[in-house]
Amino acid sequence: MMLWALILIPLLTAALIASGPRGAARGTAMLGSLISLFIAGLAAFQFDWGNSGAMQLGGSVPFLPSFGVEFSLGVDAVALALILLTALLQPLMVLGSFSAITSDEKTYYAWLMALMAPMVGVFAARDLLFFYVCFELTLVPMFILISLFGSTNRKKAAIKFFLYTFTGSILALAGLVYVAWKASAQTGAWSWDIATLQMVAQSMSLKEQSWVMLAMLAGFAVKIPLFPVHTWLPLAHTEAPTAGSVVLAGVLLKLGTYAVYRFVLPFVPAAVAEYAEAIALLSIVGIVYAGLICWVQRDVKKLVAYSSVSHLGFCVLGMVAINLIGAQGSLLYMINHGLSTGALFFCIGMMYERYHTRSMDELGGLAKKMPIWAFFMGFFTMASVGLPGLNGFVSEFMCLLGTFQSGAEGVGGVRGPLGFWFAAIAGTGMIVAAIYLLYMVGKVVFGPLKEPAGHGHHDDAHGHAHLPQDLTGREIGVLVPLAIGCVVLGVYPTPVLKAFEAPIQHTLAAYDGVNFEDFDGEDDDHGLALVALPAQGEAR
Amino acid sequence: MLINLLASHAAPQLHAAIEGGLGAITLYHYLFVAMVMFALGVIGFLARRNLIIMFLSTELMFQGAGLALIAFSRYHFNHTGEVFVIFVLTVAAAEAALALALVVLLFRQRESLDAQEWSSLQG
Amino acid sequence: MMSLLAAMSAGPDVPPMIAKLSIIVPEIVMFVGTCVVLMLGLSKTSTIRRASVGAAGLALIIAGIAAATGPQGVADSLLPHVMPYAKVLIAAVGFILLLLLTGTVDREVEAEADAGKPFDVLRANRAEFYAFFMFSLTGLMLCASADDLIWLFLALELTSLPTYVMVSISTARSRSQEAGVKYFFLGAFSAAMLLMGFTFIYGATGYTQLFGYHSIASVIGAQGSLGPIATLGFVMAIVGLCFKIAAVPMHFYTPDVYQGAAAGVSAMLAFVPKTAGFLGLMLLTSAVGWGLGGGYGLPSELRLLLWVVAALTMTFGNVLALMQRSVKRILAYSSIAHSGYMLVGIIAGPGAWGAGAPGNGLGAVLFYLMSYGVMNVGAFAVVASLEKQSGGEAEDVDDLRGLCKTHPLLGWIMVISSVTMLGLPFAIGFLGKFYLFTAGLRAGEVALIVVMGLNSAIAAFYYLRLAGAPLLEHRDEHEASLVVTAFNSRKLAGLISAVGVLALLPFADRLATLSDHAASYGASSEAAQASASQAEHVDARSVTDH
Amino acid sequence: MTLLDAIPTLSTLASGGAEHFAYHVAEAGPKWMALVPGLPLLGAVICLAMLLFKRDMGGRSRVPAYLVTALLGISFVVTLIGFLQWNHGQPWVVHAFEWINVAWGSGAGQSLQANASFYMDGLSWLWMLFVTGLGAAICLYASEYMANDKGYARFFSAFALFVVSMSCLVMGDNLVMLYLGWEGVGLCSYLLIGYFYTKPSAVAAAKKAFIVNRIGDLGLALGLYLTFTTFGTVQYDELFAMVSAGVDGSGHSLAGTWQATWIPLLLMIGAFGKSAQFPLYVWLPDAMEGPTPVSALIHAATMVTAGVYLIARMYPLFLMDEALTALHVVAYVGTFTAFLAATIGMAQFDIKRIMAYSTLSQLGYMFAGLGVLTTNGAAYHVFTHAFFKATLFLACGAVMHGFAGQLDLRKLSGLWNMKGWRIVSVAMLVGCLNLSGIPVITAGFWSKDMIIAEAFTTPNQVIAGSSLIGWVLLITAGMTAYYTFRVFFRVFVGPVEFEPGDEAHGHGDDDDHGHGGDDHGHAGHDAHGHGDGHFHPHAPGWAINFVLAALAIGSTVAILPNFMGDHGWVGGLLHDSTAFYQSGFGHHEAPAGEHALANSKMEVVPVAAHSAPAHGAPSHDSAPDAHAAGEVHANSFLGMNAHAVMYYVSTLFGLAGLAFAAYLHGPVGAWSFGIGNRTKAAVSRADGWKRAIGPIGRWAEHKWYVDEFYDLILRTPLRVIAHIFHAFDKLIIDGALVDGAGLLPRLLGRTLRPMQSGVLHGYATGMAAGIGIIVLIVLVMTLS
Repeated sequence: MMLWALILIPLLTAALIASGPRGAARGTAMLGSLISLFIAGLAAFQFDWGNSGAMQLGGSVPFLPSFGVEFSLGVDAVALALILLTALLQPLMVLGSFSAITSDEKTYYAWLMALMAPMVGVFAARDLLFFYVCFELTLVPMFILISLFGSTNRKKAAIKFFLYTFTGSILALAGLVYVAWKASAQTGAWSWDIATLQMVAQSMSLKEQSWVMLAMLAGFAVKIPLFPVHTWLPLAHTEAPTAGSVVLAGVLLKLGTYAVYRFVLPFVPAAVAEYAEAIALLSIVGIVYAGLICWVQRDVKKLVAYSSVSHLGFCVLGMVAINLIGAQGSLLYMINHGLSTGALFFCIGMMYERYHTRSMDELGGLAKKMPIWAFFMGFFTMASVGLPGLNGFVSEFMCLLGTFQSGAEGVGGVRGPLGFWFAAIAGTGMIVAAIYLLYMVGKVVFGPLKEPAGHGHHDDAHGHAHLPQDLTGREIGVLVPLAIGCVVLGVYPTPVLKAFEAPIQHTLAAYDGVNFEDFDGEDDDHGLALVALPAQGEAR
Repeated sequence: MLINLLASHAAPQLHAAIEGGLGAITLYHYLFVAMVMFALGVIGFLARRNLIIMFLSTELMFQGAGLALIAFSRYHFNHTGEVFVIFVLTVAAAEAALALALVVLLFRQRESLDAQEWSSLQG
Repeated sequence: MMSLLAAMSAGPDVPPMIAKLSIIVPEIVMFVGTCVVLMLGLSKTSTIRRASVGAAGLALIIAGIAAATGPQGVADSLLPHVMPYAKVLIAAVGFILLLLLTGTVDREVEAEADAGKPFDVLRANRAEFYAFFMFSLTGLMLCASADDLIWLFLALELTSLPTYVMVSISTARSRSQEAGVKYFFLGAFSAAMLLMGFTFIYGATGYTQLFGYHSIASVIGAQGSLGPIATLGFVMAIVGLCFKIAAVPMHFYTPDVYQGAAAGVSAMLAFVPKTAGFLGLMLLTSAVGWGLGGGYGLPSELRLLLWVVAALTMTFGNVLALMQRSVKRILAYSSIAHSGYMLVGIIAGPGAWGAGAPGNGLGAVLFYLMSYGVMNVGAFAVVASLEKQSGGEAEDVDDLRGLCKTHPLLGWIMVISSVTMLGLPFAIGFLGKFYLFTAGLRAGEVALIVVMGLNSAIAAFYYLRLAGAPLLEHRDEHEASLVVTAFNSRKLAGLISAVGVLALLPFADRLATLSDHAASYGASSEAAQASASQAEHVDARSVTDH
Repeated sequence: MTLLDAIPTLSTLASGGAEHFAYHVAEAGPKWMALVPGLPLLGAVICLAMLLFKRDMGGRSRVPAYLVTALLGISFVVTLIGFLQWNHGQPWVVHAFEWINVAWGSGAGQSLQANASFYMDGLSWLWMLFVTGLGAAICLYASEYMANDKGYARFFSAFALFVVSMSCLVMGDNLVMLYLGWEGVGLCSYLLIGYFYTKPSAVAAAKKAFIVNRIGDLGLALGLYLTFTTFGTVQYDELFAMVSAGVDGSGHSLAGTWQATWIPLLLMIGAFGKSAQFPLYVWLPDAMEGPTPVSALIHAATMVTAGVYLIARMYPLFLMDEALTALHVVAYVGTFTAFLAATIGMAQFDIKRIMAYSTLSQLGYMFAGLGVLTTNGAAYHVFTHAFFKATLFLACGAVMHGFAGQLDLRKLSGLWNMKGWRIVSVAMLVGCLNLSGIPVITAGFWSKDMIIAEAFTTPNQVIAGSSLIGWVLLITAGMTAYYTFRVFFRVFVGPVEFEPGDEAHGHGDDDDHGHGGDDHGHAGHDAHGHGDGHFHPHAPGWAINFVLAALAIGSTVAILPNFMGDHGWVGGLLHDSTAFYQSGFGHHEAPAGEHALANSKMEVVPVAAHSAPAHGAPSHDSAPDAHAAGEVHANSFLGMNAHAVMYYVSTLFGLAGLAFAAYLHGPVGAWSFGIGNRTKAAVSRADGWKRAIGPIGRWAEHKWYVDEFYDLILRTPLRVIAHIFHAFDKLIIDGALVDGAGLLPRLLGRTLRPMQSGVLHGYATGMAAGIGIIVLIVLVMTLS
């Protein structure tokens, strides 16, 4: 019920905004998003955390019974955590847009609210097609937000964003439908229930699994984005309005990693085991490559955008390590990256509202003018760098440890495809991250004060934003929850980690029969012995 | 050339027909004529620029098909093909009426029946 | 239902001829309606003349009801249930098209008549126009009823011939005549091809009857293969039908004709001949059956032919649409592309008897025809409703800019229509594509599905332009604003289309089930059934075979 | 716990030879130990809150300073109380809360537990005592020093946070906590070096420090990962239980495994980064851009010794390796760093930089000490160094504070004789004496000796070339005395003469700096000498003087621990810690008091060469046979017992250096023992010498161009690669591939478009051709 409410309330709010008066738009959006947050909190309250691996709070409505399609919802701890992240970011995005959006507010807030519904849908879906539909539907509001409220190059960015991800996800659909067809051939009836399909998919031959994995990755890797299919992201980030960038970094990219976690890992274990090294290699290349590119950016926002590519490389790396620590780190990374990078985009947006530029050539030493802003910027940068005590560290640490452990014939019975060198090379990403993020902070926050020419009289130059020098209470209010999140998850991640344990164990159970050493490439066209899956918990 | 191909390699019953003999004129001959008519129609349609000639070429194609229908009808010893031909003739007549009306309309506009004149819509 | 079917076709007291007639009741209604329209249009009284549209609409409604309540199947057909579905669909879409076609012709004549001049019957052609429209739809319904090559040929010609006239007279501009001449001549050329194909089929089998005890299907079934002559016949027939559905290599006329004709007529061209072509294709391929080709589908020659044609058609349509500025040309090319998608369903075939919707390719085609018929009208309705102040249609994409602000209704119709055709999830267009996806994969056509997916992505680009121009862009200040035509029924048609694509969603499952049922294959022929189920066993080719 | 149960407790000592760490099961310590990091954390948060909510009165409120000082003081007291309550020999484990805790099974090693827990043994106590104690003292100093800086609250917030991080580093009961503190101190170092954030050089230095440290951190992280995969745990008590038993997490022997070699090597890289050892030392001199209290506490006394702490803490792991590969590297690198830094230090003019290089050099000593197997010497040197180097830095800071940021030893002279500068001068003298290792009266002498002597004692077969290490260290000791007293002679004695510095050098917010603000305008041109300028140096106030005095006394008092207990107080603490290692080559790390006694016992002790690491493991019996020598002899210094003679030898070197300094830089008069001749601040005999040695002096002054070299081989290529990647991303991936793929349909469309010529015949031909091709293909297929 509550999951339905989380999908419907944003839509309802969007409709209300669209039909209401212009002045009420942001208030309505705020109210709607707060209600959503409340309901998400309520859902978290109702969720049985002791049984976090089971799908809970579910419910389904038949949609295409003849196709076996249901609108079926349910969350385990992982999905719920990501929904909570979404619900947390939503009011902040609304709040953060108050001064940035001064024209056409109805359209803006309506689409911003409408965006939330499919995002929640993706995380809550237990039906493959419903998942896919929500996955695609996130494109529309984002496309509109970028093309209407973006900066100069917005059209191109929006089109590229849409087409790139759309193309990928159609291929992913082909892969998913293939699995569904396989299932229908086995069971005699079409079903899109993820748990059912998972079992069938695992029994496919390695060759089939590989193709299905390729198709799925074609869709999901673009969304993540994994090197080399990442180039839409910097463009979209740079052109999107602040809230758009925040939601893009905060949630939309997570759709990709979540999909990898939910579909690629448990559906095609043999193929993942076979190609984990290749995927890991791409991730690592992305980590270092994108990191170095960050270092030569002139546009702050683009820098942070590329840093997302680098960061999510860690996320994928942890996932293909195929062990608990790596997966834990990876899932935690999703949330952490949403908090810290989302917050960085907020900070950059606030700076942009004041100076109307994001060029590092024109800005410098803003700490002198905006100390509070500088504090938050520095804080979130450090969270992003992966400083222990803040959230980024725990996840990055665990991703790398998982990667390392994956190939080590160490204690604890952990096997996996990766190993020392993967961790070591990916670890250089830590250094690179420090290089580019400190480079940014050193340029923009610290150093001698530098403001764009003609900035002095900004009140008459830019009629709309009469913003004080430093952050307003509202802006601080946007950043503080994120900062608290960063600290809490950095200092006390245990509850989250504990909650993720059971769902990850479910997922990794698919690998119980996989012999990582055997997959050398030539000998095996054999299907995996169908591993008895732990029963997915029933919805209640 | 299609016809030759067909004739030399075609289905067994055609061979049977040829060898069994329907007299001097076999199905093959009828079909050959029909194909020639059809091919001439195609060639005429492609080669000529006068709209009326082009239309007549399509008529030739129709009639080629008609001839083949009758030949097959005879070969199969049923009347279906012949019935078909009657309908085809009707359709051809309707098309002719339409074509003539169209040609008149066009001639009024451009004083020419050159098909190349009509190429403003493109891309 | 089966008992009804039995009663209608083989009841002892009903003479066979009458039983046959009972299945073409909708066509008869249409024909009667056509005659009435013809006569009403010649009246001196303007009210009565106007009533001709009403009469046409009434005829469509009655025909639709007759189709819905009439016999639900024909015993000796391999596609026994296709008729009611197709005819109701034709009547429904026809009705929307009728709304869209109002005011297409005779505007000067009527204006003069209103101004007090005497009505000049010779110059008026409204009656003919609607009558031709009705004839065309009658032909289309006859295609659905066809069980014989002769019947099919005549029905196809009856569908096509009136449209040649409609294109030519749809506007007074020479572009319409150019469109007409291209359409007619190439149409005649392709009709000759079709006829030649039918001739060869007849020559190879000795029958023109498609299904039944003595029929093409039974001969092919008995032979177990097509043989060269029949193959040639089917190839030529299919190629001839490609003209109707605007598929490569017979697609060339499409953009020119769509652009030259009035928008309403273009909308009609996008639906009527296409439906006729697909019904014809379904009948022909059903006669061949999906059990011959190496055991898993159409005979390899036909499968290859359709495969290549499908891939080329969608690709050509989409890449050429990318280059266009004219909305009508974009829609024309997109119409080509949609034909390509639907061919996937034909290739996939019906699947196992009673296997259910997702695997039934023919059902997917019918479903897609339905969704395309509904969503396509919207886009054309917007173009039909707008005129430039200087006269002429506002057909450039740039003319649509800011439409959601200036003319919200039309703007949103355009947006919804484009987004639906784009195949964005939950729109009916997505479900159509999804149905084709599942059916195609069921048949193992993975590569074709991938081609189709990539094409959908290419298509997204121009649909985004169509949707983005009204929604996201602004009209320049100095540009002259557009005028909305006086014909509110055109807007109504657009509205029905836009609302339809949304309103059909809750019924999507019912519609899919209906489509599946309508396309259920091989009900009467034990042999065909057996071959079809045999096909189902082996058509589960894995992806590795490609 | 299952892990511990699985491991038999083995006897910790082999029959003969080296003693090393004995594993003791930890007992639960009192929870209030969490106050040690907790209180400074509270302080940091309060300061931060004041900053954010603008309650620091525009930076003029003194509350942050006193608050943090008080909290650090309490923290110190808590540490002290804890220490006094601590039962020697048994470590405390204080569990605060769960931090990272995941498990994928219940078997051995099937969980990752890294809790916020503290592990207190002798090593931790030692470090914590001087971290909190010095922290409190320096904080007090800073309360005056940093007064009138706008970022007062910011400074103390970061300062307190530093103590928190350092506490986590030292007290953490697992490697992840150590890593937390490790990076935490790195952050604080970054924040504090970059404290004057408007100054580009400070920002650059801060960045450099952080990034260079990160390189080390990667090593540490990998070492941690390898430790985890090898032992299945990162918690000290479990880890050391296994190491002392000589087994890894699955019970296999560690002997000869690659992990035994690589874990220490990787950890060592981390230690090199944090403790600024070659080649990762380049950040430390630049770090002097930070305020002086920061340099004193972080970049001299505490943080930079974290590397020493790490190696000492992990000493059992370092000893796992039979060949002691990592310890070799540690010894060589430490020695080289000591020497290299001394050469650079001799050629610098900025007194704070000289102190920075001396820190590097002394850190080198500590590492060399660790490398030559005297953890005791290293730790004791850390302890004494913390005091005297803090004293030196704070004295330098007082000078800098008083002379508007002047640090050039050529522009200052005769502070001893200036009013109000006596305490500073005395403190400086005490510091210099300590650093130079002037015998008997300085703690630095005793601690440094321990290392040098051990270098000569440790057999070459165990640490190859240990004698060479000893010689280099000796020479370096002489150089140290030289450059130390070079500073003292030039700045503190001689004629009173000064030139104020550029205020901004010390205090970035020049507009906010109250002192000397009015003088600043003239400072540039007329402030030669004390008489004619408008510049009035202000002598330090009570807080600075008090702290300096206390530290100077502390540095001297630090001699005492050397004479407490068997191995000195520090040795005693180490004995109860994982760092404990005493070679069988001679028990002569012993304090001087026992030295003569020990000396008499000096004899050849047979020890299997391999035995150092793996005594506990009984499976190694066969190993000695592998070594033909079979026995290893303790080394000696020129045939004499190193521990006995080293006092005299190093005294000789130290005094030689001092005398040389006096000769080159000493002023006329008693202060240079009658050999100096300097009469002006700027000129000394050394200038002539510098000319004599030609370019070498210039190279040394330019730090051997190492920074430039790094720029050339690392930064520049990396930057070029980054640009190439950027271009590649833009042009190839996005341009050619993505946009190209996007263009493909358009290109296809453009190619196909001419077919839509609008000409009827063209269409007809197209159709006919299409049909022809299709029919042909089908016919060929059918007939073939």
